Amino acid sequence: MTTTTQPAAADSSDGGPGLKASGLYSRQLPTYFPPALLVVCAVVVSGAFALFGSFHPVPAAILTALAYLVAITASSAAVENSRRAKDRLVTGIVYCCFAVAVVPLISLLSTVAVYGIQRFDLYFLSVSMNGVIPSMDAGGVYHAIVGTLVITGLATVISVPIGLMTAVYVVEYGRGRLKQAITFFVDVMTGIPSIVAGLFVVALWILAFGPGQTNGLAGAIALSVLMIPVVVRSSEEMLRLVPNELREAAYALGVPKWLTVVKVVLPTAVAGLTTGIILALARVIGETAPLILTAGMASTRINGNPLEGDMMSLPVYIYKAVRAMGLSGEAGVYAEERAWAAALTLILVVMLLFLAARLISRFLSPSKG
Amino acid sequence: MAKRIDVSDLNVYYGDFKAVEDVTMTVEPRSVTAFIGSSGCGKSTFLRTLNRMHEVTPGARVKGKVMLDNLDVYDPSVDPVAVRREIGMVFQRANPFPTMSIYDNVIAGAKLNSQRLSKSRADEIVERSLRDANLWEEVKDRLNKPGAGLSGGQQQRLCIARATAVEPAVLLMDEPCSALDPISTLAIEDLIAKLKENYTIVIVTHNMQQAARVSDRTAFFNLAGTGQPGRLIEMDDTNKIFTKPDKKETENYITGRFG
Amino acid sequence: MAKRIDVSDLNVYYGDFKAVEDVTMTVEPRSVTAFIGSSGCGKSTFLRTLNRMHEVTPGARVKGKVMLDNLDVYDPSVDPVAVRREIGMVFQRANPFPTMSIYDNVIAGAKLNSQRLSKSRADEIVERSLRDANLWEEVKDRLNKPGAGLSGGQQQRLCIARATAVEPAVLLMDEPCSALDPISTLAIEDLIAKLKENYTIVIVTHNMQQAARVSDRTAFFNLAGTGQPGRLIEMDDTNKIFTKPDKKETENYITGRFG
Amino acid sequence: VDPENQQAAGDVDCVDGGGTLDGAGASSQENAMAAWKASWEGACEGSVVQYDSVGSGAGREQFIGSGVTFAGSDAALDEAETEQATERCNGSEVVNLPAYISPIAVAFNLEGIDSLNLSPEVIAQIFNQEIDNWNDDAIADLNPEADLPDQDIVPVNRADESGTTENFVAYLSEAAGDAWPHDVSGNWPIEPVEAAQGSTGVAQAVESGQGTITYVDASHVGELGTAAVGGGEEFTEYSPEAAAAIVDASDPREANTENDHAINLNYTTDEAGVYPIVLISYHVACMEYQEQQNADLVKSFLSYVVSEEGQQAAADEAGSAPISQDTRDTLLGTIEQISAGA
Amino acid sequence: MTTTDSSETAEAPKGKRRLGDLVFANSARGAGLLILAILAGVAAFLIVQSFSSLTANEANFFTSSTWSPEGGPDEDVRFGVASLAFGTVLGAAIALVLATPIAVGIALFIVYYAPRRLAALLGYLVDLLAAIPSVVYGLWGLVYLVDELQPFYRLLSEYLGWIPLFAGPVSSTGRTMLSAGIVLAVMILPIITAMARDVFHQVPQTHREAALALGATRWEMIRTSVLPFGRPGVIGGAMLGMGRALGETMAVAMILSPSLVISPNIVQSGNQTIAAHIALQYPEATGNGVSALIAAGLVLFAITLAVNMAARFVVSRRKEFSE
Ligand SMILES: Nc1ncnc2c1ncn2[C@@H]1O[C@H](COP(=O)(O)OP(=O)(O)OP(=O)(O)O)[C@@H](O)[C@H]1O
Ligand SMILES: Nc1ncnc2c1ncn2[C@@H]1O[C@H](COP(=O)(O)OP(=O)(O)OP(=O)(O)O)[C@@H](O)[C@H]1O
Ligand SMILES: [Mg+2]
Ligand SMILES: [Mg+2]
Ligand SMILES: O=P([O-])([O-])[O-]
Repeated sequence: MTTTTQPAAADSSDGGPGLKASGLYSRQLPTYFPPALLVVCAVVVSGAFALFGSFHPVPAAILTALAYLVAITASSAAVENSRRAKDRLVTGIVYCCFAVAVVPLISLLSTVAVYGIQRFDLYFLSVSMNGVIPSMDAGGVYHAIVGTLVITGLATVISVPIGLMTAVYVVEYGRGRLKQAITFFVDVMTGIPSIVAGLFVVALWILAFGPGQTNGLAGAIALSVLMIPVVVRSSEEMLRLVPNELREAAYALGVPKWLTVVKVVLPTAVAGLTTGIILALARVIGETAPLILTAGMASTRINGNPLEGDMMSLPVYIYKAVRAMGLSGEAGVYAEERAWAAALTLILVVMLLFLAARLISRFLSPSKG
Repeated sequence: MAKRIDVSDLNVYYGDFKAVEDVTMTVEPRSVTAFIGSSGCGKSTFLRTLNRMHEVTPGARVKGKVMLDNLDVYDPSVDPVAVRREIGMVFQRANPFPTMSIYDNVIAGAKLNSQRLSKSRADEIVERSLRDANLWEEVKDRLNKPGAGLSGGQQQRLCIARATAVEPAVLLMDEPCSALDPISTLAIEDLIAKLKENYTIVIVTHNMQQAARVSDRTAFFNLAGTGQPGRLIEMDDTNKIFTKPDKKETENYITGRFG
Repeated sequence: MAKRIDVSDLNVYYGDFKAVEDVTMTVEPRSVTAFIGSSGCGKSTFLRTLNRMHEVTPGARVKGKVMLDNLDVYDPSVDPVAVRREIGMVFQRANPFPTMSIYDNVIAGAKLNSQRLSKSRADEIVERSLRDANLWEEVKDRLNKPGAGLSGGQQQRLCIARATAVEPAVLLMDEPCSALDPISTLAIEDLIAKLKENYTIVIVTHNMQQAARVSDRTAFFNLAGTGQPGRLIEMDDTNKIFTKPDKKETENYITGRFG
Repeated sequence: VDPENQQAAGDVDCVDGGGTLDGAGASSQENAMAAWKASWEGACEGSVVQYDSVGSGAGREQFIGSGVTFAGSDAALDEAETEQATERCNGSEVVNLPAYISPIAVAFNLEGIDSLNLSPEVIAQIFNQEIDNWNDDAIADLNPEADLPDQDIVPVNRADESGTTENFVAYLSEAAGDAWPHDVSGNWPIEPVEAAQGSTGVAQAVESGQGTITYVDASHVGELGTAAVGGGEEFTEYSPEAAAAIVDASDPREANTENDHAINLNYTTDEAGVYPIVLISYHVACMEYQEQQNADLVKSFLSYVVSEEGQQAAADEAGSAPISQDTRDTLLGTIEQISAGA
Repeated sequence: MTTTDSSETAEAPKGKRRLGDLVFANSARGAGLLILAILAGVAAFLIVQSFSSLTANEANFFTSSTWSPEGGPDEDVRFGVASLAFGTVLGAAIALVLATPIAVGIALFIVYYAPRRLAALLGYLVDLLAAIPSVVYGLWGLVYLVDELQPFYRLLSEYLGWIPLFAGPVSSTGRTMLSAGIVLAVMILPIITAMARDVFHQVPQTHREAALALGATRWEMIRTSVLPFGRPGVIGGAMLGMGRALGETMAVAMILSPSLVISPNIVQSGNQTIAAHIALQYPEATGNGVSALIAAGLVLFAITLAVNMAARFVVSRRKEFSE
């Protein structure tokens, strides 16, 4: 083994604290350097923009980020070494990704919160739109909350067993072509456009009950078509994570396969399964198009019966409000307020559902950790 | 309760690959039989065929006969689940059920099968099995804590307790000590010595000293060559194998200066 | 190229839990130092602090000093990346990069250090490292096959080759043979004997015989009690430790009839 | 608007015991329908009307398939549809009742300009992308007073198939002659410059763009500038009265049966004070229903819709033009006759 | 345990167990088959319903871009999906190109860069964002985003106009395919991020430590052990996201100023996606109109299928090396 290892060579070239370091002491940028550099970049870029008289936050931010990335890479390459420089560059990029993504997301959430809060109160949550005409400063979302809970609840009740059992089949039982076919077609099913799912159920309903028969159940079935593949996919991943050793441990105790699945595999995976179900729920709870087609958009009163007539849901409620938003005068203003407030309501409902799911999952896996 | 195992002309395949060839042997009841041999020669594979665990591996097949006393283990009318109840297994890596408490882990064999067990009977089984496994003293105060919170050696002993709680006739152990420190190893060896009073025990080990210490009979497996199936080279009383084996191959392996 | 390691008053914490207490020791260059001790006494933890790998574990902290020759490993201006390049590590479970071929696995570290590695130089490094690791003959015809396709022992040797390919000054090995059969173990012990001509080697093992066979010096760790931190009980020439250790504790541990 | 006012639904003929009346169709009526629904349901306890504003086409289809009891449609049922619907109506007559008239405004966003005079030809050329600058002579000649900017014209049209488009295009092809050589349908006939979904969408697009112009249901005009439309010297701003006037100036459709009141709009009328660009949305119903309850509910609801109160409520809410007394009388005459038969 | 005892335990419980296993295994298989049945149902529905318009169609369904499927007394039934298919793929491609790298970046940030608490919070936020209805995304895009983007498009066109994508003239309202693509990207970002985050979490500690022990920097560790391991999962997530982007209806319908042309220019209004087209046309469609829309739905379905197959192909090609 020679003394001229690569790191030593790299080090001596930048003339650091000498050979004694043999690559260990490398000159490093102080920890305050990156943030300071960022501030400098921001100031310089904004200054330049101001000079040319066209300051706009977005391009300024983009240029600042670019300038920062170039500067940090260059200074790191000069002071440290090329590998650190690359590391710093990637760190910068990762933070940028975060910023790039979080900014619109936060903007979205805060927009919803700020606009939504104007009409969001107990009254709004506790009344329906029954008897409310567009220009009235009245009405609320209660019926839509009920509808959303009933429809997505039904969809969950339909999809979770089917999806979970399919995942169990694929992971635990599946062999050969049928398994391949199912995994492949589940993938395909994830791509069914929501509107096509809606049209499909409408056709089904026309076959069964004649035209114009919209109700909550139809909506729930349309949502199930969208939800099932997501449940299957995520559950599949989670079941695969359960180590085989545990299955073998159960088999070795003379436990039949199905009990092994029910009592060992599923409980072990329960946290992951919950995440999957939450994602699936998230996928459908905001669906609009299929619900308009299947559950209708006429309902203004509270209807908790999924078999009986139109059922309003929060996304459709928002959609309707958005459509009325362009009305001149107060009607448009109220519609816009309702749209945002309902959006806020939906987000809060989702948050509560997520929380509940987490709690249930924690309850189901008591002795973990 | 201990039973004899008779294996005749057993061949094991993974798909088209023959992993073990023509093994014929008898495992005596109330004794410890050790399997030794180099890596990849099919010890684990062979061991798993004894309680039909190989069926869990996709593509694994068996040709030959395994008799448990008078019962043909591979008879189509025999339920593999019942076979595994009779022939328990302990794995190389401890695998307690992470979602269960220590108590539930021990009683898992009954519980997972939805057997109704009175509380007192269950308590009794748990205590006896844990005592057998030399773990009772260490865990009796935290039976309701998760099993995954134990140290490696404790987990391994917990798995042994779990296996003995269902009172199998035979206990198969695949390198149960390879991840353990000497003290835990010692505890498990003591346990094996004690268990053999009631069980038929088969143990796979890489540790020659261990084989010499714990086993009554030793089977030496080896590969016929790379890519070829493993075979049983020689099986005899442990003393004989470690002092004057019949085959040159065995002697070469045994007298390596390792341990 | 081999270097000395001086540890003084080292304490390691996981969050609030102190895992290792007050260790002071010197690891000599061009020699093999073995760490022995019961499970959970902090051998792995201590080993990982030597090349700052503990920093990877969230919550792990260190108090004390580690000198590599004249260099303070924990000096704020020292780059942990550079430290790890100087002090390589081999883990208990072989961990080749699953997405890379055997060749790429070996050259992975060297590639990081010098982006522009000529093909011939790379070939040279790969061959030398694999020969050092006693694996060349077995894999030279399938260097482009995935590393995960090798047997356990081969994978472990592949990882050793990968570690030596970057030519570190020190090589830390955490129970490198615990999953291996005697033949592979022998191969790795031979390898260690050979490597110590150029490297400083530290090896954690549960196998007393192995410690006795391969090491020049042995350090014995033990727990002060359950829930208490591990400590270095005694460190001395291997001969001395295994024949007449100073401490009663050491003797108790050594003379267990296990191995 | 004060909620209390809505209860002032005059004398509504309610159905004893109430019931649910299902309707579906044109989205143009959505807001008017909300007003009608609120008042009618308020006046008649136990009566419910469910109007799914799924679109005229879907509404007609559901009506034909017996999914709903009445439909709202921006176009009268054509021959084939009428034939199919007859079956659904117990073999009785199917009627189109023009009870919702809404002016279509030509709205634009030009700084400092609230109103412009535009002739049909100029409107056609603008939307045909032939006149592409606001200071074009053709516009300037019609508006000597206005200070027209040198700015590109961005015409915005509906991206969805719509009754508004159909009526607007029908107007252009009648009134603008050769300047608008395209077929009439609910889809915009040429490649758009800008397009948006729904009345709200186009209004929004016009508001957010510059130099934009569109045609939109008058209730969505908001702050935008609007065109006074006409030929020669006479230009008429849209207003409910001016819009309603065109219905009276038009002739019934030739294919109409006795009780059917579909209209052929006369866009080229010379009469003064007529705003010619309107959308007429029909209520489509049967003269005879199978069930008595349905017949009663339809009768009750539609009577309210065409009543003075009903029309005023729609005008307040959706900016529609109340129908004239003549029209009301005709329609009521028909609605009276709706009945149930075996 | 006596011999008789044992033969009893070997035989007796057999029937009972087999029943449990049989029921469970078959209901699992049944669920799988049900999925196939649903899918077959959807496919059959699409094919049957699109049949009448496709046979009446006088134009080439695949190459034409006109849309007058209802015909008339003296008018042919003519419609084709060329521009719609192009727009659909274009929109989803923009979304994917923008979202995937950023999602990987965020996932890396959450798993390897952010402080733990922040990371947990971010993970939760990301899940939450996956649930925001597309109408709200559409609303936000319409009310807020397009106005913000429009000046930026001007710059883009001014400086990068030589690229056909940005050639201009720039839409004066900002309601362009790029805007739609950006909103779609924001919509699918949470999905891809969630999947990527999960797989990155699962990269075995040993692989990461292997890289670090060789003296890899954080980025080098990610490059050598995290990204290769996570690749199939990220691709899977991207496909889920792509599926959603391809099928997204409301947001596109609200934001895009569509036209049925094939134009590579994404800062100009124009192009249209299949899903949005269906949403815009369906309410007023009758007869062949509906049938033609469903035929378009069939094409969308086929595109999704093709994309998924392509993804599987990419993932499986390197299977040999993925543990
Ligand atoms: N699931 C499997 N599919 C295909 N081949 C397998 C499988 N499991 C093991 N093998 C092969 O069968 C042979 C025997 O493997 P086995 O695990 O029985 O060896 P072993 O003697 O237990 O080795 P070790 O001492 O390393 O545990 C080996 O060549 C191995 O590669
Ligand atoms: N990541 C961690 N977080 C908290 N505690 C830890 C962590 N890793 C190890 N410990 C604790 O630190 C102590 C020392 O563990 P370590 O793994 O160093 O033991 P060891 O001597 O290597 O044991 P073995 O021989 O079983 O490998 C143990 O009590 C262990 O539970
Ligand atoms: Mg084995
Ligand atoms: Mg350790
Ligand atoms: O009322 P519209 O048909 O124009 O939406």
